[in-house]
Amino acid sequence: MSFAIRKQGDVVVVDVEGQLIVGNRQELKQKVLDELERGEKKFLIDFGHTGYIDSSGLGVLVSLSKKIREQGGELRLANLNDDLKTLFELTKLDTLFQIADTKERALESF
Amino acid sequence: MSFAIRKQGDVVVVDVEGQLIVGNRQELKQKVLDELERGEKKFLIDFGHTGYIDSSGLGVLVSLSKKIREQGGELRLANLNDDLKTLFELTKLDTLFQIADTKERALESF
Amino acid sequence: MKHRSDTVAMSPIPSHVRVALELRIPSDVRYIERVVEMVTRQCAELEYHPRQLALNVPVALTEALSNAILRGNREMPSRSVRVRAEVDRDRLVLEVADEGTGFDLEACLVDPTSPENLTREDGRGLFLMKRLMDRIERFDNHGNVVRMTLRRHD
Amino acid sequence: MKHRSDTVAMSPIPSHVRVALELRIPSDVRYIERVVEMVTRQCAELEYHPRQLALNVPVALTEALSNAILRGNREMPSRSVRVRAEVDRDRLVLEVADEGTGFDLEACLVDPTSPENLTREDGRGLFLMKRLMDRIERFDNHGNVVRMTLRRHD
Ligand SMILES: Nc1ncnc2c1ncn2[C@@H]1O[C@H](COP(=O)(O)OP(=O)(O)O)[C@@H](O)[C@H]1O
Ligand SMILES: Nc1ncnc2c1ncn2[C@@H]1O[C@H](COP(=O)(O)OP(=O)(O)O)[C@@H](O)[C@H]1O
Repeated sequence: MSFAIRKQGDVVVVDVEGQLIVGNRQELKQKVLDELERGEKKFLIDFGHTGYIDSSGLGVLVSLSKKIREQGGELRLANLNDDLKTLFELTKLDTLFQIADTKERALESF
Repeated sequence: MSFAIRKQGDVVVVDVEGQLIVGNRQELKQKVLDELERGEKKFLIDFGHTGYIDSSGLGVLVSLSKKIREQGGELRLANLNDDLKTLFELTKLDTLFQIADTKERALESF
Repeated sequence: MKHRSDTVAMSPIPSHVRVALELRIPSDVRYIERVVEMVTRQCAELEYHPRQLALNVPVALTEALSNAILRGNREMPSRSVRVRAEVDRDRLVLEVADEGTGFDLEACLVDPTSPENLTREDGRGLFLMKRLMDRIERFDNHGNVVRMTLRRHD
Repeated sequence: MKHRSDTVAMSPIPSHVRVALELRIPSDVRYIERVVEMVTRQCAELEYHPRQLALNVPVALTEALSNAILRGNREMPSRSVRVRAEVDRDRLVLEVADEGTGFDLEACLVDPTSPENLTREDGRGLFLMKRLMDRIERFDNHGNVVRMTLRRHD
């Protein structure tokens, strides 16, 4: 599992590769918070290379979304496969997040 | 598992691919007996692509060796890996068969 | 061993196959991923539905394991977590045992989709286990055991 | 599931792993190869020695299975063979059960390497099981059961 971060225009894009679970979610949280502290406002998390996400992974997304909004920023999610979509639907978190089908759409929407 | 038979000079070469076990040994036996009936005398069984051999596979080799000798022919074995060599040693069948390290050596020795 | 897959492919599949996997891990969340991988692999061999392999099994098992490690065992190095997965072509039974004192499953199960809970960071574990598995039970056996059952879908 | 193997590689291996495989097959020797493949694969996961994977396990198991199918069950379609393989990092225990009336293991065990037996076609099965496994036992349990034990080598 690894989190690749890069800048695309004025958007910070994070690729979640592998699992986002209790064992590594702090790493994602810290990386995004570091960027937020540096003054970044637009965040896109790309799940195109993600395996499964557990409740603590979902919890980190909820927490980041709050913190980013507090700083006047925005968090978008993209590229959820059908299983991940179901996970967001089951927990109704699809109503809390802005979820785009592709990274391109997500980038355009900021 | 399959038994590929071809002629190399005046030697019938049989490749045993996969396992030589109770489920398929009759097929090997029949193929070799057919060639024997056709008048062939020199037989080489190549175990370079063989997995494991069970007691009934060994039994077929013993039986074929007898039948070939009765017709004035010869059976040689080649290309046994270390595990198969051990199997022949455990059963002392290494003393009954002419076993060559390589197919080339076996062919030369006829 | 020199197997040729076409070889084994010609050998028919047993009429009944059941695999029981028994594992023990320290109270450390880093072990979770490997355990999940080992269990889903056995389910994959028995041709569970891709969604069960990618969603139901890994997420529910991860929740049960992290609860056992963090809640039941409170990450104490002296405690370990035992996992038993029994899989056949009908169903998967997962048992996750910790050395804690147990908990009240019904009482702890809150609805994380209610408006007041939706923005909470925690409290989705038992809910997901319940929604992703066909059955979930809790009982005591020298500690706390959570058992989850999932019927196989093609 | 989108796993990256480097991902799982970072997740440590459980301190204890035991796999029990239970299979049932018809009294038909064509099933043998698949059963052998399933059992050796579990041993391979637990890093048994390549020689054990290529020689000891497949040959001894094939012998036990063909005896169960041909001798114990006499290939009767109404009868089946049950196999139980229990593997951990210490040892493999194989149990092959048929629906026959059993046999006298000691009496049936002949020495196929003696000059008078060397050219016989049969009679090497039990001998190989005994030589390739660390222990072999026979007992009754609603039929005949042969149990073989092999200690793992690295
Ligand atoms: N194995 C366990 N041992 C003790 N308590 C547990 C266990 N599993 C769950 N619980 C209790 O159930 C509660 C709800 O668990 P869960 O739904 O997974 O949410 P979270 O773990 O995020 O709080 C936990 O906070 C804990 O009190
Ligand atoms: N499962 C079994 N049920 C009944 N008899 C058996 C069984 N396994 C072995 N035997 C007896 O032991 C004898 C020796 O077996 P084995 O050494 O495998 O040689 P083979 O099967 O070639 O005769 C068999 O001929 C049979 O009489």
